Amino acid sequence: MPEPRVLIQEEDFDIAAETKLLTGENKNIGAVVTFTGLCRDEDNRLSALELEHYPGMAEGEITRIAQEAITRFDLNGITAVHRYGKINPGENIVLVVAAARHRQAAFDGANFLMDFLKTRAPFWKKEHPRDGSTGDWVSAKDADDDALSKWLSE
Amino acid sequence: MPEPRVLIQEEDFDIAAETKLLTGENKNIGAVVTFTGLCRDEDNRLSALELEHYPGMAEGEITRIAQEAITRFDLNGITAVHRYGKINPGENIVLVVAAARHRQAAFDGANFLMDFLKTRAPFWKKEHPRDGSTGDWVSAKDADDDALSKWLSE
Amino acid sequence: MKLVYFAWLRERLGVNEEMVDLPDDVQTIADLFGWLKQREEPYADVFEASDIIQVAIGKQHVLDRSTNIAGADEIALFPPMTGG
Amino acid sequence: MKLVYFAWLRERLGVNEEMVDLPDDVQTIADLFGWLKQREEPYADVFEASDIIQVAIGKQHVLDRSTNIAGADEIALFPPMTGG
Repeated sequence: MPEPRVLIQEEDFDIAAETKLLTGENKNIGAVVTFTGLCRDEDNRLSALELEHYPGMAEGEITRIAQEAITRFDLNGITAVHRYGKINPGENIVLVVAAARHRQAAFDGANFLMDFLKTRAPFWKKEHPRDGSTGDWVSAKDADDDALSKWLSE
Repeated sequence: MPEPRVLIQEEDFDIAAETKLLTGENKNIGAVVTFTGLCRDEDNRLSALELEHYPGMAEGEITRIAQEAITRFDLNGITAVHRYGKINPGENIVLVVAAARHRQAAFDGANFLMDFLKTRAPFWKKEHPRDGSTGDWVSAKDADDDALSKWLSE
Repeated sequence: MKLVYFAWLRERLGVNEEMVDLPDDVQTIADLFGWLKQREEPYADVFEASDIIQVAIGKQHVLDRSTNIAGADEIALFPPMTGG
Repeated sequence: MKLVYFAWLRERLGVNEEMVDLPDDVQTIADLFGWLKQREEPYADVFEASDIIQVAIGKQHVLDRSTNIAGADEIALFPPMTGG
């Protein structure tokens, strides 16, 4: 069974390079889905997001969930890259790349991993408002718990 | 409302360039999903796929479905590129890029467009077997009709 | 009226497209299939299983076989699509 | 035992991590929260609403508050995660 590639890093990632690394010369891959999460400025309200993480636990949790995605959707491979540190609007935060023989498995694999990342990966986001005020920590959303539950009930 | 970008072409596409073109400088995009469909060699059985299409109708149908995806999922934008001609195993066939504020809309937009492309875009695939025999035309799959019906019943 | 064919229809008929003069009583898609079926081989053979053959009128996919084809410039006939 | 804090817990407590000697009767996660709550401010205040605070033992997320913490080297306390 393929091993997931999981990177927790401060620097940006290269989607094309990660995709190439994942698919390689495998000619039985029929579908590749990439998900890129970007920092929004929330209608010009934010100057940046600060991402804090729990080193070690972040790699461990994401790897465990990525392995589950491979098994569950019979993926040819999956990659997850999650950035930490200060990230400006328009910049990348997270990347998931899933490869499979058929399209729905690739979509589901990437979607599943993203839903778990939202509520199970030990990252926390703090807003830096443009007006210079002290920003708040982003609250967890009920919608994200709901998104997770769709995979748990299956 | 954003207009979809739809390309029907013989040459390959550049996922990174298409993504950049779609997102541009829009800092309210939080999620980008790309789907790439590739030619499989079916465990080394095929030397190529030949894709025939109906010019004019292909652009028209894909544009219409892409517009529906934008409306239905409130996308910031969507791009579809579909190749025709002879395509070798490992090469790209189709690309969909969907951008949205939130992740599920981007996933759903790309998934919706792909499900429609499978059964509503006027393309036909002929197999070129490695053993030099005359290949068959790929049959439409019931599974693809089923995939479509999930969007129609909602 | 121009008829255009794709994929295995094109191959088995041996034509990409052709101009046809339809009799006055060919009014609908169903009538068109009836007319094609009574033509010489390979038409009769190819259009025997006409229920799986798809139709586009003016590059728009049309499912309803009672659709009127009068005035259409171009009608395309093809197997179920396998895009993506 | 090492306690580590993240996000607004870290900010409000003013510490990233600390070594603590727990009394013998602190056996479970629930006990740990009870003990933290009775410490001087800002602990009492921060851990008042302890039901939303999440726990990892040895970098594994643990939901069951009756889980035994004996022998743990590192326990992390943090708000609900907002990854992705």
